[in-house]
Amino acid sequence: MTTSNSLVYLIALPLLGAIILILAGRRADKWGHILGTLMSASSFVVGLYQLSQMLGRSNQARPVTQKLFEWISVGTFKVDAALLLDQLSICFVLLITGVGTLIHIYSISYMSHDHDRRRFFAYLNLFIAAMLLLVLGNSYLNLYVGWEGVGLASYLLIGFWNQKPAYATASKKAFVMNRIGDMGLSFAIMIAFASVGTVSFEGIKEHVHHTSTGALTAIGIMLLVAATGKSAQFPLQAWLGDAMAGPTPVSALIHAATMVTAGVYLITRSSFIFDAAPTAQLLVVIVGAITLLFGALIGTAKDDIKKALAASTMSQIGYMILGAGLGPVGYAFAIMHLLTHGFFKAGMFLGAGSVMHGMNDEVNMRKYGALRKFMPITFATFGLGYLAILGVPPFAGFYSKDMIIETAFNSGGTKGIILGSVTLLGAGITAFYMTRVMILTFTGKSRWDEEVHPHESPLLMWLPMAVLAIGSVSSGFLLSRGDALVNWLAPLFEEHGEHSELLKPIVVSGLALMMVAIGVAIAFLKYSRQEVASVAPEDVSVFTKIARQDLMQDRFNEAVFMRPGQHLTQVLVKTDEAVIDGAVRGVGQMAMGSGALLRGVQSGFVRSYAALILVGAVLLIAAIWVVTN
Amino acid sequence: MEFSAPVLNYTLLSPMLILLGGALIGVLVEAFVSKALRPITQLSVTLGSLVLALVQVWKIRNEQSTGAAMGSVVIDGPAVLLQASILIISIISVFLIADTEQFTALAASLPGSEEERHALQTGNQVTEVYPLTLFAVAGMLLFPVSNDLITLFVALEMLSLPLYLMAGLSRRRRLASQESALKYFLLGAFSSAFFLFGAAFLYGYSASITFAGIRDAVVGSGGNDVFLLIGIAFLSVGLLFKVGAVPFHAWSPDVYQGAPTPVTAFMAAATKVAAFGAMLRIYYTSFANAQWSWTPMLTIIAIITMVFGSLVAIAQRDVKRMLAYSSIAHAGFLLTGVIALNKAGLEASIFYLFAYGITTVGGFAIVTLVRDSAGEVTDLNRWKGLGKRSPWVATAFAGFLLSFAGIPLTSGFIGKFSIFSAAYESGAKSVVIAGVLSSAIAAFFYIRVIVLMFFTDPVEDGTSVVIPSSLTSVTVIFSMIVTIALGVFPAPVLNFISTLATFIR
Amino acid sequence: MNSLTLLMLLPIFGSVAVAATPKAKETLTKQVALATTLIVAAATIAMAVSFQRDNVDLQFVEKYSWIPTFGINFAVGIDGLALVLILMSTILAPIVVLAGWNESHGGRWSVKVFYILILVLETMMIGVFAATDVFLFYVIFEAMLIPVYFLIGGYGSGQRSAAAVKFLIYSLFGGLLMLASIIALYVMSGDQGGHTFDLQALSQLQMSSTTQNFLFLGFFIAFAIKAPLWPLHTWLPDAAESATPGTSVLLLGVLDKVGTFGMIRYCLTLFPDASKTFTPMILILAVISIVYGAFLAIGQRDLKRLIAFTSISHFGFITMGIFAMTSQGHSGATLYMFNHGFSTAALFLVGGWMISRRGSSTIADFGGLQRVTPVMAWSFFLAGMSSLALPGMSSFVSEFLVLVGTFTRYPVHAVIATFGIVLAALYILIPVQKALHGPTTAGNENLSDLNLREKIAIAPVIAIIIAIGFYPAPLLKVINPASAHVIAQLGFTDPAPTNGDK
Amino acid sequence: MDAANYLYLSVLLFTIGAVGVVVRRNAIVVFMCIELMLNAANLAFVTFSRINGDLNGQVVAFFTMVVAACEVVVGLAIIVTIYRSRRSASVDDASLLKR
Repeated sequence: MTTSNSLVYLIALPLLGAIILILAGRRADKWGHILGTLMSASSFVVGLYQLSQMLGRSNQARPVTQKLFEWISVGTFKVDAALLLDQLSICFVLLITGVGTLIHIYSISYMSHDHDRRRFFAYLNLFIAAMLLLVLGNSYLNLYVGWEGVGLASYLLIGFWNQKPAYATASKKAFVMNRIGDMGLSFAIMIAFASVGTVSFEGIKEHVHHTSTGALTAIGIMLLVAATGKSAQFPLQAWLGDAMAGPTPVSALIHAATMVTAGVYLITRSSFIFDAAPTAQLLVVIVGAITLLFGALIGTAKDDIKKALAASTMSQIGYMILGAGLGPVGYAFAIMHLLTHGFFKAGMFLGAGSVMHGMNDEVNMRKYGALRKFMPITFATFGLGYLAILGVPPFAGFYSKDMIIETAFNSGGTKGIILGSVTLLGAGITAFYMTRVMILTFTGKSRWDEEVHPHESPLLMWLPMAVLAIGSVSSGFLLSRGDALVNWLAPLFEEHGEHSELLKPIVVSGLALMMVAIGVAIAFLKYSRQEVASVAPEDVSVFTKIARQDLMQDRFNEAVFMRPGQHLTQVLVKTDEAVIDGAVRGVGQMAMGSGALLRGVQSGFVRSYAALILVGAVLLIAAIWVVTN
Repeated sequence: MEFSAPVLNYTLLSPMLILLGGALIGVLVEAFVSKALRPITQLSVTLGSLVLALVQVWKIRNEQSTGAAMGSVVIDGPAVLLQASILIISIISVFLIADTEQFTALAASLPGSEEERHALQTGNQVTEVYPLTLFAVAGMLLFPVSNDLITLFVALEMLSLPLYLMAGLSRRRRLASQESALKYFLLGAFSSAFFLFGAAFLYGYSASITFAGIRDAVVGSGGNDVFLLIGIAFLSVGLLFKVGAVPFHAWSPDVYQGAPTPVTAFMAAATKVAAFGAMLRIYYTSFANAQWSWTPMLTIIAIITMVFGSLVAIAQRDVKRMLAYSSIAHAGFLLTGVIALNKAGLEASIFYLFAYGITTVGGFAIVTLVRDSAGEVTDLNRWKGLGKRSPWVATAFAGFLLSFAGIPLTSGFIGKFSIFSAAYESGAKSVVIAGVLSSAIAAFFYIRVIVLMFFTDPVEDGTSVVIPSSLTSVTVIFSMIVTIALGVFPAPVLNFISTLATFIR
Repeated sequence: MNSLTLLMLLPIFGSVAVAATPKAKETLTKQVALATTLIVAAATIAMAVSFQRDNVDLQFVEKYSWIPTFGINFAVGIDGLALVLILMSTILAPIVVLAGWNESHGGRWSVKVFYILILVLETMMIGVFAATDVFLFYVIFEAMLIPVYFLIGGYGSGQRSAAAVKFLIYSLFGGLLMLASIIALYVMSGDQGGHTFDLQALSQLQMSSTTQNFLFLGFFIAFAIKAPLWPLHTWLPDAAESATPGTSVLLLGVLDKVGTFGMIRYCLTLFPDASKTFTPMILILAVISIVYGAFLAIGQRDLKRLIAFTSISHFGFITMGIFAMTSQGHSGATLYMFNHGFSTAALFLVGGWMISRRGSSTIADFGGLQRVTPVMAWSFFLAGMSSLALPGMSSFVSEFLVLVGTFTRYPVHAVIATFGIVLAALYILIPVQKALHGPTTAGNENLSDLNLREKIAIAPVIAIIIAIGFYPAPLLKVINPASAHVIAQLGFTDPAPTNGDK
Repeated sequence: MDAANYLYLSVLLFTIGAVGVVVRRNAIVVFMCIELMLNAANLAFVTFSRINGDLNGQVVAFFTMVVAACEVVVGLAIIVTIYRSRRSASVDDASLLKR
């Protein structure tokens, strides 16, 4: 395999930025954001350079590695700190650094009034570095470092304004739920080592054919658990909505475009395991299907623009997971949707940020309305993203999402019909809630308070939005032209045989568009034809109430895990005090008590002492008598 | 009937003879020397005799003879070691006894009487404690070297009788002091009656009053076993009484508390050496082959003694009583050395006795220093914050306590280790385990005193530490040095003991 | 520097020098103490450099006859395991001195006494890991309780004397059980060719399995109290709550390691069969410790107690790694000991600074520190991240090695233990949120941030944590041969990968 | 007469003495009981001397008498002192020191 010495710069540059910005402290306030942006941008340039190198090589010679040093080596457990850049990771590298840089630029302006902007850029750079490590690590353990690293960065960024207790709690929740997923990854690595004897991608791939299906299934399921944590998939989805506490650029970068898609990366990267473990693969599909509906349903009831978008993200990643679970045929489409989603969702989040920026950080869409006039550029870019997510041809989503729906239908049998229907239904609901967002935000009458003066955002903010909007429009077409991405990734995945074609592509597209049209129409009927209350109505159906509460996810978690956990903790604390330490103290008190009791023997009367001697003497005789006879 | 003159080896007997001579001179001094010179003269005579005796012991250290007094006294390695230990302990105890503040001016006067006050005011201090001490020490020297029942009994009384009197000599709290003397005397006499009765049965069993004769009878299973068993049991009562083993311990807390502290120090340390010395000799030589009969009994007593002593010590509020119960616990540990019945056990016991004796004197020396206007303060609650008031005294006491507790790098640890390993070697595992557990209990109350001294704020109640006299300082410093030295570099002493510690028969 | 004895003497010389400083010049006293610990640290590092990594035999061996009557020698020597722990101890010492520059002021006694105790303790810390004579080990093992006892009782806070007594009694109890076992070993050595306490010789003793089991327990209980393992842990929170932060660092960071160190060096070496017999039980205790300690940590309101309970959880990991009997588990456990020293040091030292500034150790009294004292908050946060074994921090490497090493032989234990990492996130993030995040609590607005001295003290700790997290190889190369040696002596080989059973 | 009978007598006397020590309150009487025990032992010695045909037992008896006399001296001194202080010879009154 080709080796390279320059892979490390991809990570080192943003990492260096983060370190400098953190250590320099307030001294760096003046130039910190510039440095951060430059570091991200230069990493992007390195990424482009790597891409150009890669394009110049033959298909098989494209992956490059770089061994940095021997990281952990104990017995047969040998893990190098080594990087692997192949056709899959380069996609991510460019997405991360590209979108990342745009968001850095956006943030310069967005965060300009924040006292701690430098710190924000430090975290962003840290995130970029960790995310790059995640996609560049050549083994699961290296990936794990990045995996938890992005969790840390995400924690820091969600809690960037942690002086608000709710935000601090949100960041903690995100970290803890992520850790549950991380535990899955730990298990996967342990099982891999115990059954295969190595944890590198290549090593496992080599041995996969003579590894038991049971082990592979276990690894696969554990990887899926990891993916559900990081990618906010069912059942570990509950943190994502709260994660919107972070500054909007963070939501755009981490909780829409990149980090949350790490689960998709993980499953795709582990294709060789899932391909050999059908049960695990089936679970992947099921998780994806559930989540895509789950997120979509939540999205219909959210009044907070960011939470609505977050629900949408969850749902869209559900599509990707589902796609990745469909096996060799689906990986490329999952990645394609991941990339297009990265553009349009990041764009929309930045748009939302732009709206908030002009609306004194108001996030409630019921307090918006008619912003089209005041923020034309935001409206335009957001609108393009909207069209992309709906899957209206020829926008990006049309290419990527339709491919997943089509693959789902074609996956065969009842499974195919169910999955296809779910994805179609999801598309319809997506259309509904996204249209709702558009209507509530940009059209209709203004519902904002008097002191609010909406205005368009400055250049540094709208420029990245514009660039992303271009991506939303064109990326799908570019990536699918001549199956560009599919062919690019093909060497990484197993060959897949011809699939039965249940429905023709054109039929699928037609059905999808029909669903979209229905969704849009319902939204129009519901929100455009009648006045929207600036306060959320209370007299709504049970379903709406449940959807508003995120389908009871938090209530469920609280009732099933948190409260019993807290109760258990309290019980254990009391037990430790009363029973365990109590036993120890009891022994002490017993000693003291018996001491006090035995003290009574010493009555002070000489005759009782004499009696004691006499009894002692008699007992001695008796004892000797007993012993000798 | 022919009467042959007894052949006495005066060199071998000289340590005891010197002491007895010194004691007699002391009696004369009491009668003829003016009251101003009396204390210093007595002290000089006493110390002079003790040191001289020690020198004599050193000179005869390589002698091995049963012929010192026609077979009644045996001088061998253990004898030398024990006598030397007793003498060293006595010397540093006498430094404490030299503090006349502790002793009543006129023991015969009524407590609180005009007579007593007058004697105090005129400085008419009676100093009979010195000759009494010498008599007692002479008895103690004789006790572990006795080689027949008569000598053993006489030595027992010789060491006991002066001690009974000495216990009643306290200047403060005279009623308690006299009470302790009475208790000590009555119980001591009571137990010596058992002792003597046991001796009679041993004589009945073996037809011999010499240890060698008893041993021969035991080896040859000569006589009536019932006599032997009654003999061993009752003789043991007397010995166990002296060492303070449960249930024959009851006198010791009361006497330790009531007696003048210097006497307590002397008694606690030196008597223990002498009594265990005699016990070791008789069990290791005469009774060794009847091991089957007495080992279980001693094992049970040892276990009860250490556990009882440790437990009750926890509940004590008076430092002297606490040390008394601690000494009971230590008697239990020392009994394991008797049970061991091997050379290692003998060596360990001798080392332990010496180390423990020195530490004990040091500990009581500290007790004499803590006083208020009415004399010594032994209530532990009033020792609070001693570390703040007089850090050095408190530190020294803490050092002694840690040694009692058997913390490494103190002599107590080496002693405990060696004695337990000897017992384990002989198969007495249960005693070792009980010993280890009661050490843990015991640690608790030693540490509690350290807490009181160092970690509790002082209460202003007039308790203070007097500036130690130079003699007391010598005692404390010497004890401290020995305690630490034997903990850190015990090798020379252990070697010395090892080369000497073999009983001759 | 290649004499362990000299290394042990250095702090003693230092304490003499400290004692000689005039009472009025407290700063001089502190400087002398700091200089001493720095010299010792430098000497140890020099020693580590000349250590032959691939040699599994003891190195720097010295042997002087001490108590020939009992066959006791002053025998020292180190292998990779001991070297790593000595290194940790001597590096922590100057940090503790520097970090706790003012810790000695609230005490019952003078500043001098404080540093004399610390320096004497340092001597013993080196000795306890270096000893190759069981008796010598025991002596130091017990004797080192005394300085700690006085450090807690004399310079601590709150219920310091009760905590000190509890600590001492607990430890003495364990120590005495060990003494019983040591006596038995000694006696057996006498029966089998001459009294000795030489570890090597004792490991060759023949004994019945019953005997071995009992003697093993004597040692193990002592070590389990020290370590501390559930359910013998209740002294630790009290002690840690009362002790000064510096003392806590030495107590949890170094002294408690003697427990886990002893399990490897003594339990496994002397009683291989009994170790195997008790492994299932010990593993269960270890797993309980991991989960239990974590839950208890979550439930604490007091910052110091919380840290203590996290340590109980961590010691569970170490114990599990040791008894997993795989090279990964073993090396991981050893590395864990090293790493835990630093991560606990960071937590306690920063926590201590927070507490001394606020005048309270109740977590709820803090709040919003990140805005008031950013550097302190960052330090605490990083320490916390190390404690929850975030990848990139040193603890991750060791924790993961332990888990992987355990999993290959005892998957169920490893799986349950892994849940500990979720709990770890909770027990760190809850105090982080309460203390560092949220609005600034009334009374905290004017807290001062870390001063230069404190920054200098904490910087190397964090640097080591991160450096070892990314590049543990230097340590692992020292540890691996030692671990492999122990595993091999016990007759274990790492389980082979189970592939191929298709 | 069978020498064993003297032994029984001796045991009986010893027991009487021992029980007397325990049950009597007057210090002098207690002391006399102890003397009785010593003499019981003496009787045993003499009897054994007779049984064993060995004179040593009788020698012991003489020693015992002397020792007992010494004991009387010391004992009476103590008892008298305490009687003078307390105006009571009851051993039960002297119980300041306890527990």
